[in-house]
Amino acid sequence: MIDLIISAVLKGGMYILISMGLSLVYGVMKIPNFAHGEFYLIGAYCAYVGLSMLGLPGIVVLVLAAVMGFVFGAIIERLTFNPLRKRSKSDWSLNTFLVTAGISFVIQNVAQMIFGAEFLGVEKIWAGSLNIAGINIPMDRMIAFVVAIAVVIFFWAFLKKTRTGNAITAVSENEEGAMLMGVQINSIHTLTFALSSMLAAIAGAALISITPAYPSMGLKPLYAAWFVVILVGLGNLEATIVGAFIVSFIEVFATYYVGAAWADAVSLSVIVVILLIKPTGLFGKRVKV
Amino acid sequence: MLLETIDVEKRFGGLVAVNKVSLQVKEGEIVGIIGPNGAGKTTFLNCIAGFYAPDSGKVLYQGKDITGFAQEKLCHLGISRTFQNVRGFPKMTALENVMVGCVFGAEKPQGAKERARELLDFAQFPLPEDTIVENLNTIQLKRLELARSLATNCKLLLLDEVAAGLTPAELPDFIELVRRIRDSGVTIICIEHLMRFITGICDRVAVLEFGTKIAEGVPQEVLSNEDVISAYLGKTDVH
Amino acid sequence: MLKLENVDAGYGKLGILWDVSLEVKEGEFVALVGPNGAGKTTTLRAISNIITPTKGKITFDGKEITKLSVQEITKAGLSYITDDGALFSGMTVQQNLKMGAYSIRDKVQIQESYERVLQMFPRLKERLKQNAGTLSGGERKMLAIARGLMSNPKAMLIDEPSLGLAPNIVLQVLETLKQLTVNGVSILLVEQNVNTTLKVTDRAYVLEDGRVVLSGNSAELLASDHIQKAYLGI
Amino acid sequence: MKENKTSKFSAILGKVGLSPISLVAFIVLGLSPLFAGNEYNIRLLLMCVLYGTLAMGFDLSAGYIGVANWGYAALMGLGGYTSALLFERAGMTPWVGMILGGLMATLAGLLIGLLTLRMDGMFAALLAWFVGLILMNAANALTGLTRGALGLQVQPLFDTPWSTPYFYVIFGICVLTFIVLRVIVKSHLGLAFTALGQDMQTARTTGVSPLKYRLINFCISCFIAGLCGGFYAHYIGILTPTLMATKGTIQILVIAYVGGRGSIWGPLLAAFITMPIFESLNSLVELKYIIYGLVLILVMIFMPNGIAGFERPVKAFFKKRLGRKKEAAKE
Amino acid sequence: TVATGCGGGGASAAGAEDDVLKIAVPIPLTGESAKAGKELQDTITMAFEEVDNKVGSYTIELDFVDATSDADKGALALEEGIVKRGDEVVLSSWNSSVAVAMVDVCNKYKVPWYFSSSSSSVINEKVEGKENSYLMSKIWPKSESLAIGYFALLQELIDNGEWDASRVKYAVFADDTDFGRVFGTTVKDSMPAFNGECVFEDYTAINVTDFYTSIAKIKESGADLAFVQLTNPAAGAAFIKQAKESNLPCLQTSDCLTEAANWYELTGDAATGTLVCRSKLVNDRAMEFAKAFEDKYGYTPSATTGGINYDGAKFLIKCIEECEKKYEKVNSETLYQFGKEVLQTGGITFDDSVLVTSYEYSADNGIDPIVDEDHFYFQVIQLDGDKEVVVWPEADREAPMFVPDYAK
Ligand SMILES: Nc1ncnc2c1ncn2[C@@H]1O[C@H](COP(=O)(O)OP(=O)(O)OP(=O)(O)O)[C@@H](O)[C@H]1O
Ligand SMILES: Nc1ncnc2c1ncn2[C@@H]1O[C@H](COP(=O)(O)OP(=O)(O)OP(=O)(O)O)[C@@H](O)[C@H]1O
Ligand SMILES: [Mg+2]
Ligand SMILES: [Mg+2]
Repeated sequence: MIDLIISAVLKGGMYILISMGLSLVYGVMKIPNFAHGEFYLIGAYCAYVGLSMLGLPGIVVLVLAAVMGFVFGAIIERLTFNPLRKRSKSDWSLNTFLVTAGISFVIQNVAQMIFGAEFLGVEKIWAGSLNIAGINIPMDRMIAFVVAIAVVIFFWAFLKKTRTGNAITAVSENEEGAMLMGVQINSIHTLTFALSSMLAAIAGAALISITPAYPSMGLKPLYAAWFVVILVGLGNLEATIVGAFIVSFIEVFATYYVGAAWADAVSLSVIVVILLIKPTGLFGKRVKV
Repeated sequence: MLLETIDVEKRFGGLVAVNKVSLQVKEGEIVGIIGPNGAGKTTFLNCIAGFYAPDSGKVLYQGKDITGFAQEKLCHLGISRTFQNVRGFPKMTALENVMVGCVFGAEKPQGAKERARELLDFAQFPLPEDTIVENLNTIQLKRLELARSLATNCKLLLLDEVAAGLTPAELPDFIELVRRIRDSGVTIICIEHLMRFITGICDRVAVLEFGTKIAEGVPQEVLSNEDVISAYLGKTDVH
Repeated sequence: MLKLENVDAGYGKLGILWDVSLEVKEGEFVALVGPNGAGKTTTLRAISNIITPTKGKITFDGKEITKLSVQEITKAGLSYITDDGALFSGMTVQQNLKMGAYSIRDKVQIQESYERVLQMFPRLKERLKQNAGTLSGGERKMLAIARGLMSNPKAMLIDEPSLGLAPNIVLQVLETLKQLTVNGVSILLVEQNVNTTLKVTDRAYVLEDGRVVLSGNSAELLASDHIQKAYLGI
Repeated sequence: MKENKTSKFSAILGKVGLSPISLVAFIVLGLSPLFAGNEYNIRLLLMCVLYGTLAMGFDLSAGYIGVANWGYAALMGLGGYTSALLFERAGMTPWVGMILGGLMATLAGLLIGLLTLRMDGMFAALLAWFVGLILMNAANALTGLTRGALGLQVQPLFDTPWSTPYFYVIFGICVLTFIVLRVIVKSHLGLAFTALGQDMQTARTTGVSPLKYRLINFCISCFIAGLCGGFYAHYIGILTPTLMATKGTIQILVIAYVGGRGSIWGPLLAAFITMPIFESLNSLVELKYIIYGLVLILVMIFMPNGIAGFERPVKAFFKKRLGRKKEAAKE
Repeated sequence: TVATGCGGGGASAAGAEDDVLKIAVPIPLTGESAKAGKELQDTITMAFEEVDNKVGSYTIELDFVDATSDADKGALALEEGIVKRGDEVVLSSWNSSVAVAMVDVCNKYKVPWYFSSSSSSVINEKVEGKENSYLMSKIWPKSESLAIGYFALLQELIDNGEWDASRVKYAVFADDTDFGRVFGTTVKDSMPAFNGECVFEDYTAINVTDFYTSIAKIKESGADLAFVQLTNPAAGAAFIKQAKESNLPCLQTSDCLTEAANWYELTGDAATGTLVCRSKLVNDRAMEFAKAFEDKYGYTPSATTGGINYDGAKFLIKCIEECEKKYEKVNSETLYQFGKEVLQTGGITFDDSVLVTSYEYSADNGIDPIVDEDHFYFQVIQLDGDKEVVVWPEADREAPMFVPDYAK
């Protein structure tokens, strides 16, 4: 039992990292990002190149992946959503969804062109393992978890405590209002998307020893992130932390008690049932008329 | 008695937004609700209109308990409302907006178009019927919203600050419109901060402060009530 | 302080404003009145460049701002309080106020304005931790005005501040604004409440169908035939 | 006099949801196998009609009540499996099986509708996706029934391997779908759908029950998915759960969006434009998907209203021209 | 009818260009199986380049058709090749469900299909017992027949006293794919011979890489043997590493692992002791192939993707030569006849294989090659450090199998 719990907690840490970015981009920019998994992919390829080809130390690789995720995110935002926003804002969520689907196609297939359809991974980043309550936890997973939590705390403090962080939240609430307060909307959008990509890329890099890099690797984390985000309510950032753990626990226990073959169906059904009882998501807000 | 609320209460966390408010509305009346900002007027209206379920108390309509009914059901029973910040179906034409009310509110699909046209006329909607609603200004939207509400064949109409934003010159016209609506057999409860509107049209007013009803009666009397003046009107009447 | 010269503006191909010229001098309290749909809001939007004028020139504080972005105009010291408030519904009252001072970096100054606006609207003080989206209509209006004041603007554009406010508050708000102008802030006020507005402001413009049809001293305008008939219904 | 006649004709056509242009288009399409040149082209046309029909069904939800049903491919698969299993287990003829497949998908639609009735569009879309994933997982895991990933052999509809008879079946389905959907969206039902899609809150206070109309909408839309799924199964001859994967939905969604939401005809037309172009890029391999992705991005940025977005300007243009001509004639 | 009038391009156009033979190769060049597709493309290209794309008096033109992983897309793409480019024979393939849809296309145009490498039994069901099927043969037998090595090996271990005959609790854990499901059934069909008791059976979605929970469950079940079959090497490697971390005390199999050329990079020593039922490229002929391939394309071919399809291509070349000798003409028609009369009756065999002893078909065995130690079999390999050691069959054995400490 204790090993299951540890397993779920470790998994939950990663889910926070991935779903936080997704939730942020939806909350601030109202973009249902279908390409979020592709930034996870970028992180993983960076880690592979850094560790395996350049022989860089683990921590440098994580930073490298974060930077690459950020830069790619920023460039993509500037090239796609920025012009789209200038041209038309009607049906925004639906239109941007398709744009992200396009981005996903492009990144996946470019990755395949460059790296081939190989599975590129490393055995481990950090040697050794930790023994907690009689359970062996390899260093990699432990560090990945610690990194996830640290990044999330940092990110959290950034959003809540800094001027720019507040501006991001403000833009998500009312763009015109934020503009009138002197917030550079475009930069905030770019920053938001870049940060979100960065979080996903860090996750991808931190997990390279568990999931090797390959072109269609983004799908699984994308799904997981969406489950979390929907469960807690769209664009509700605080709650993604709780949601990530709920989803990881549901998954682990569904796999344990029902079996891997039915794991998806069971965990999704549980989420659906929760949503039935609380249609706006666990922590969804209702705005006044 | 068309509508009766008995000790309706609504809390948000620790805040009691509506505190045991009882109100009786007779058929054909226009009842005004006034009170300082944040007194709980909108919340009270929301409790009647089914947007919130009251935490305690009852809402009776035509003697029937309708507490916590869904909005669409209340609409079919004949209760219609407008929103404090005006809403509509932005991508549809004005006529279609009203037709939705005819077809689904009144459940009379036949001749919906003709009836919708009549109502647009009745509400003196000033633009062509095929105008897309997105670009209307406030007063046009308000007229449209009234037409849509009427299209549902309502017996009770809840108005949340419909006259806000009108110039004093535009007001008489609007008051006239509301009066005509009443004359067509619709009972009205309205929230308003414009005293000219309240005195000009209401048969009775109720005053809320901090969620509690502090006065009720014919407008002239209530408005000269000392408590009401100090809590709400201030020294000079600005309107 | 603020000057519009022959400005045309509209939405897409649809023209709304035609050849609008007006001026607000330093410390002046100027009203812009007109019937519904005349283009008052559009004028304010054009000044703050939320919509870009198709013709004409706007200067503020001696600089041309016609081509500046919304943010730059705000930073230059022009604060625009929209009719719907443009509040951050999911943020608390306190956070909203803090965002109002976004363009100011001086912590002390922010704290000062913060205390000042709370004193102005005690109601908000009671609601500091409540989400703006759940405020009542009037409370929202107060928050919008308070937030607009947080940036210590040189000039303010205010759209229908009295809308939805209780009568006693209306007067209080207008008096507060008057006080601000005395302290040197220029205000361009859009109001439906013509009677009261013209009583407190210095000068006024009357906008009809997107054109300025009358302008002058407020007291004189209030007495004019046109205003009496068309706006006061007397 | 003559003008009168033509307008009367248009009016009758309008009653069945057709316009002169769409009538001609359908006649041309119906005759197309005669001059398609080769079997491959017929097959390609058939796929266009199939996906065009699916895209129309998708558009009924996405374009009107604002719920992009992300589980659409899964519902298509559900229809396919139902029909295939009914034949295998109960000997039910595929002709009836296809319709029962449609009804099965309708049932699933009912469930999704019930689940999502009070939620806004995005939420409902995602919940539909979840239901789709559950269905796909079930198809995978219920090996005793569906044979899971192994794949289920399906009885073909006709004895012949040639595509033409199949083409006419799906063509019939397509025309019927088009007519029914056009009639629906022009009717009061369409009004309710649009109202719900634009502002659910106002719609409710105006008496539109989200429950009832979302259910109706979902049921119709899902029926089309199920029916097409049944056809697909009996045409291709094999079913695997991968048919139900999200990428299938995206394919339909892309066609529907490129066509333009809320028009019905746009998505149908888009199938005939996008699919052949995409097929012709087959030899480019990965590059094909990169191009695909880029095109998708560009289309959404530069014509976010899709093909149907051109309707208004084009109509306005012709109106102007006609008006001018008439004036000239008068003078 | 209209349909036949405008169709049939493939078969009838054949006579026109006598000296060119176009071969359609429907493989997944995009999508999830693109990696396999790429390797198939390279090996097949290489096989034909080795004969300068000339067989007998024919110039060969290869037409690689992107079958992706979708039945409808694959069938449409193949049809395009046959109708528009006049492909006269089909070689190879990948996903079984796509192959099923493509069989109909071949039948329709009477284009024979040689050496499909779709393994699962749906494809056998589709054609066997049907007259006039144009799927002539598969290069992969049904995967049911392939796991024989494991059981032979287990028997051997028991006989040698290296394995306690009472330790027969086993777990089955595989992908929820055709491959995985068939594998599970095979194990469950074979283990009763050892009085085996299945204590755990589960199937997982294909892109999962977190197996801690399932491993915990296997551990609790008390299994001695874990039959694992995860097609995605990412998953296979993840399982091995996680099993090691969790100290799973089982002898494990993992069929996918050597498909990833860099498996040691992925798993490190964690895989030591694991058994893999896949042939390795061991003999001289195979080494020669592997070397040539690596020189040309810069990566190591995997035995059962590249190697086996290289064999298929070579065998096809042999068939075309023989066909020309026998019928003087090579086209869809003669190749079909050749397949029916010669190939399927065992009239031709191929033993220049890089992988197996020989490919031979027989009327009894349908379209599958004959599986036994003289014909087609997969070796069992045991991983040891970064080495792959053949431990079965005896004839190829490089070293005896060892039972790793953790499984004792
Ligand atoms: N969802 C909510 N959560 C918390 N507090 C709320 C919520 N809705 C309303 N309130 C509070 O309840 C009080 C009553 O609000 P209500 O909107 O009913 O006032 P009102 O009388 O309509 O005022 P106004 O005239 O300004 O519109 C207000 O102080 C408001 O802040
Ligand atoms: N976003 C928009 N797109 C197109 N037209 C608009 C838009 N916003 C406003 N209009 C139109 O511009 C005209 C002027 O509107 P504006 O809001 O400036 O009037 P106003 O004088 O502020 O009126 P009110 O007193 O109702 O606020 C109106 O006819 C309105 O319909
Ligand atoms: Mg209110
Ligand atoms: Mg305005």
